[in-house]
Amino acid sequence: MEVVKRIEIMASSVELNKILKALEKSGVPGYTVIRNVAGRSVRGTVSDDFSSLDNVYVIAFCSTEQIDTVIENLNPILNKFGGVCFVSDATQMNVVRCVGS
Amino acid sequence: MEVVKRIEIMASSVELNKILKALEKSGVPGYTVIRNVAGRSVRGTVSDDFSSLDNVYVIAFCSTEQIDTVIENLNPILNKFGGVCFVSDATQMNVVRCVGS
Amino acid sequence: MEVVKRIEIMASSVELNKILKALEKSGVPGYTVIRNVAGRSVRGTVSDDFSSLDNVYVIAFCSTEQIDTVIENLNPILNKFGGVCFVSDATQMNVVRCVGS
Amino acid sequence: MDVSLVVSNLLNPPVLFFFLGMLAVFVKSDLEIPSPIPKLFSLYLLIAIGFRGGSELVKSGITQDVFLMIGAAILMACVVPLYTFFILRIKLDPYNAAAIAATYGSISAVTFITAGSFLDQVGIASDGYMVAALALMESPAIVVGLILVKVFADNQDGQEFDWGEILRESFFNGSVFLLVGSIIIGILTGEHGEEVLKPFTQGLFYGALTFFLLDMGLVAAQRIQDLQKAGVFLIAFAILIPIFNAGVGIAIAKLIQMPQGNALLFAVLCASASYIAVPAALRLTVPEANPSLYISTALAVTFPFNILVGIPLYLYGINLFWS
Amino acid sequence: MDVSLVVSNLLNPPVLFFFLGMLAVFVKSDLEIPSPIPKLFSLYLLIAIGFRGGSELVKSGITQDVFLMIGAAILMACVVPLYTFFILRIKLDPYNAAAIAATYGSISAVTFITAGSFLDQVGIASDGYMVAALALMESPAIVVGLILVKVFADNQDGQEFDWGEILRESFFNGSVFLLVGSIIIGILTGEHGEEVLKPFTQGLFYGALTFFLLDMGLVAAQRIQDLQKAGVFLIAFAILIPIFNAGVGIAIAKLIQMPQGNALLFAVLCASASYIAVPAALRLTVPEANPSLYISTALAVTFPFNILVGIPLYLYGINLFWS
Amino acid sequence: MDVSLVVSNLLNPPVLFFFLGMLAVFVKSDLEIPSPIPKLFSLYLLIAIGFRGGSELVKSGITQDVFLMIGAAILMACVVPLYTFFILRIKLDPYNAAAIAATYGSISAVTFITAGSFLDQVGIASDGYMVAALALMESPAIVVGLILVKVFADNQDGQEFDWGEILRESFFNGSVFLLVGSIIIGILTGEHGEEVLKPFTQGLFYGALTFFLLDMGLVAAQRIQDLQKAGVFLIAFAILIPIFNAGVGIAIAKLIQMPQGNALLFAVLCASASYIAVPAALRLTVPEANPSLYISTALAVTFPFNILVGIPLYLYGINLFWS
Ligand SMILES: Nc1ncnc2c1ncn2[C@@H]1O[C@H](COP(=O)(O)O)[C@@H](O)[C@H]1O
Ligand SMILES: Nc1ncnc2c1ncn2[C@@H]1O[C@H](COP(=O)(O)O)[C@@H](O)[C@H]1O
Ligand SMILES: Nc1ncnc2c1ncn2[C@@H]1O[C@H](COP(=O)(O)O)[C@@H](O)[C@H]1O
Ligand code: NA
Ligand code: NA
Ligand code: NA
Repeated sequence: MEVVKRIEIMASSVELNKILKALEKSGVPGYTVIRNVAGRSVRGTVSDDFSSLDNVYVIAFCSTEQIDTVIENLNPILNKFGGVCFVSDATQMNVVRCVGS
Repeated sequence: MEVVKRIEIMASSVELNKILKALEKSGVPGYTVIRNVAGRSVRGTVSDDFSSLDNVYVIAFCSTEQIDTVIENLNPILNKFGGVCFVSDATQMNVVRCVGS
Repeated sequence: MEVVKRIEIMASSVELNKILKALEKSGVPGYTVIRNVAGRSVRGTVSDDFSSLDNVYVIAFCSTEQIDTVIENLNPILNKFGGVCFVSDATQMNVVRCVGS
Repeated sequence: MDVSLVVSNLLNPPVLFFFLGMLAVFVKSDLEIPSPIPKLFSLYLLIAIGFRGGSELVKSGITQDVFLMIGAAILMACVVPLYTFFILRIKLDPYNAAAIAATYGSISAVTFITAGSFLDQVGIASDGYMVAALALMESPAIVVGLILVKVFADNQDGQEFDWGEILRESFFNGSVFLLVGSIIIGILTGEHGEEVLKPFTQGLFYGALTFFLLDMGLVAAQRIQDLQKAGVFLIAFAILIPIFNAGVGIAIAKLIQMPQGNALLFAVLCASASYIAVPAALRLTVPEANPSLYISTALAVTFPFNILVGIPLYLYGINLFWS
Repeated sequence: MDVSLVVSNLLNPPVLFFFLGMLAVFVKSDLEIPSPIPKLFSLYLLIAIGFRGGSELVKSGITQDVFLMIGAAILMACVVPLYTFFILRIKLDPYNAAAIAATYGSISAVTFITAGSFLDQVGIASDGYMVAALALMESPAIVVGLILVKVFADNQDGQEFDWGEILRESFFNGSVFLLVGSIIIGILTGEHGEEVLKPFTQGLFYGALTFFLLDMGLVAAQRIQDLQKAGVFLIAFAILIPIFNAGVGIAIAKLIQMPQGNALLFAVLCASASYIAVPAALRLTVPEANPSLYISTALAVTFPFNILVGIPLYLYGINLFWS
Repeated sequence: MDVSLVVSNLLNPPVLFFFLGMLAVFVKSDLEIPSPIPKLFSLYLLIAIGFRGGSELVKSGITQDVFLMIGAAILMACVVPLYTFFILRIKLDPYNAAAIAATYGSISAVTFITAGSFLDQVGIASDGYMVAALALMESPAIVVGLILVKVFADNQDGQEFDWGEILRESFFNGSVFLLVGSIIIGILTGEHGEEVLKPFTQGLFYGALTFFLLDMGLVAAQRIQDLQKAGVFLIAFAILIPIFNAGVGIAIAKLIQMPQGNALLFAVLCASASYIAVPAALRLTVPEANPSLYISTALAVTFPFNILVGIPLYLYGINLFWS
């Protein structure tokens, strides 16, 4: 069981590409994207009516060393286009995959 | 990086409005809603077949001071209509938004 | 407020049945399933195009004692078919349900 | 009972697709119709049936027959939950009894539509205005059920119902609202509107029904495992009460001299139970009742029973009486 | 103004379903059309309208009339955001002014389609090639809006626009791309293609429009609460500017001698504002502007206004001028 | 090769929409068809093609021609994975070789349907019962592929296959189950059923195919980047093997004297590879194989190749032989 960091990002779906690029640039080993989420912040409700304007919820687990780079890369995007990012602690189950790669 | 609390609620979608009202009343700065989730508790499977009866998954990050109020407001709803609520620790990335507000 | 463990699993949707069986065998008190999530790991993007090959995201909260059994039961599945599993800490809100059971 | 009726009913594509859906679950196929596709078809069916009903109400006008039919519909919607409640109290607590009673007092639009397609198949006419009965019978049972809870359950926590919310859940829930709205739009736009929407509301009708019943088969079969919790009493209830309700409905239909096609539709409304709108309302208003009881009886027993056996059976009974 | 025009417009099933959707929100019904069902119908409408437009462009050929119409369309798409920008600057900062100006310079395909169905209803012909104007007027306003931002906003952080991204967002966004693509495919496959897809692109057309407008009613009504933030100035803007733009459009249409049906469609394009493609592009390119301002004015005020009042009003004006 | 055949194929709206989808990805448009809309159309196509096939099987009866065709179909479904396996072993390990072999032994329903629409376009008749071949050729290749794994891969962890699960995945997977079920329902309900569902299963057919191919274009183009991993060998395989398989299919079709239309459909079944059902089954049964190899070759190379070049090419070949 390895100690890792859990990054959660909620943002408008129009930012998704930029966010994923930032994550990849930071070298995170993977991410999961949930689309079509609705949300509200102090800045107003984003209803899930028009798919082009709804929110996405991105989860990425990365090593504790990577977390600063990730935040550095995400910061300008969230600052400019909105969205929030939270970090918490987790441990990763060790998996020795036999699956095709 | 600010220390915050992460609240997760899983409940039947018919309760969503009541849950969101409770969150807003408690002053949480935002929340994210994922609809159409399936789930199972000791009380039985809720399949995702009829949209009026499936589950929702609500995530809200709030300050450590707010957490007691949130739980107080959620308690009667979850007690009456079912659903579960979990709390954990997280830190929030500081965002200085330029986006339109 | 009871201390619990939060288990998160991201995997291909074809594994869902096996994963849920493993969770139930381990005696977890419940779980929540989010379908149609997209994701990427070092092993390649799984786009959400064909529903038979997209990912699922499973969340289960269980007691600290159960966690070892859960991991033991999940391990062979994730090793064989792919997918990742992360564990973190949380506390559960006490709910005394009056709902029909 | 006339075998040819059963066969006619069975050889209807939508009914066979219902079977196919059930079979898929039994043989553990991974066939699934992901949400919200079923929702699309259920919205479609409500719009199409309501709109056509409205167009035909314009043609027929509000005659005495229509009035009698409406009276009969409201009567049955209020009376059925009352007597079923007392039958259910034999074995169940007041909350579950009231919830199930409300479910059976209300109706299933898809059962009604399937009965309509069966009438088409066997060549018996029915009046489009019967859709008004469909719309009127969905809601009252919810209110009656809640009154039963209020009167017969000892209100431990002394809470009051929020009647505003209850009436909104009953009369403005999505299906009732869309159905009534479509009927009114059908009335307002009349012949021209019918013309314009014909390929949509009529051309696609059986296709959408087919798709929806395929999904219903999947869902009903998945619910069958819940029936263990229901027990023998409830399963017997879920088969016998529809027959009884249909019988009462047929007697009333005979009394007010409905033509045979309308009588079948009315009997089917009385016999069917709600598995969408009413359960959603009950989740909020009677949370003490167990949803798996009222959903699984309505969906996994009564619905298939009506689709497969009930509809031809009720027509057989009507043919006996009317001839 | 001719009352019968308003009535004709209202008794159109799609328009009534728009009302029904709004009403559902006002009475707090839980009616909803879960995503991505509305997306299905919006994709369908773009394909159907584009494909039919293409087929008819083949039949008519690229005549002088078509050329004049195209010129008028591009002119209005560029000029409208310019003058609306300066009107909006009275009360708003340059970012929000440019964003709203871009929204009103662009168009709403569904308003266009509803106007087409209104023309059908009142029996006035229009040319299929008008769909080319629809396609051409969607994008230029985005680019004009961004140039306005560049010129009039003091660029605090000295950032440069990524023009590659902007042009891609403007001209290759999903709706423009699908519409233009469908037009081209309609042209290429000609009569045979039209024949093959007829039951799909024509039979279902009004049904899909009905469904989509039902959803638009729900969405527009939900947006109404955002209007508080917009204030009286913006609400007045969202009603008066469409009338003014339609007036300019009608004058140009008269000048280049468009037939009445085409003139109405052109006026409606000028009067309508984009609430899908342009807002999505603006979120990325002018993040400083507040989306709830430009979306809610376009969606909760201008769209219903055009659907309910604007379309018959503009036709009334055209009838005056042309006779 | 006859240019007019290629042109006829290209000027088919569904094929052009496939192109349009690919183009959208290449120009980085944000056009997307969100799930589960593509699933809706794929379910629809399976129901429609199966149901029509069943109706026509009733009309034609189970003649000797049908028997021969069925034999040929099963033969090819079993033989193709065998010889492709050994070709693939030149470069690949047994797991990947067996998985890809299974993919190419099975079929693509949409390629089959597109070939049918091409035959319509060029005015060549084909028999509805060919859909039986479609149904029969989907599953056997999966089983053959697994036997190849069992025989040729050194089973390091000594695990046994769960044959129950494998047969269920092969023969009861969603697409096979729905297709076979629809064929049977088509047979059972015969002419009356066909009548009732006609506007649905026939009217909408090309529209649904158009929508689905648009999505396939998007998906196939997205998969193209995966081809780097596949390498030149696999890309060449994904173009040459379909031609070879089609050739074998044509030879057999000539041998058993199929009419030209049927021969094309049979050749296309032989030439096509599965990208939905088989990959889903392989993910569970041969997890050692890399999905991006077998999906991307089938979807990003073979599927577009067949749709654009293969279908007219195979018909050209058939025309040569048959005349
Ligand atoms: N405190 C929060 N907890 C959970 N989700 C949030 C929170 N704040 C914002 N969000 C999500 O992030 C989205 C964008 O936030 P914003 O950019 O602040 O409008 C919102 O629509 C919510 O879905
Ligand atoms: N231990 C758990 N872990 C994750 N999700 C849960 C858990 N318990 C309950 N849930 C979710 O909460 C929903 C409602 O729970 P309940 O009210 O207990 O039936 C379930 O359907 C699950 O989706
Ligand atoms: N580090 C990670 N953070 C979040 N999600 C991940 C991570 N790694 C893998 N995943 C998810 O797990 C899925 C399967 O992973 P894999 O089996 O490694 O391909 C991916 O498609 C992602 O959705
Ligand atoms: Na009833
Ligand atoms: Na405009
Ligand atoms: Na093949």
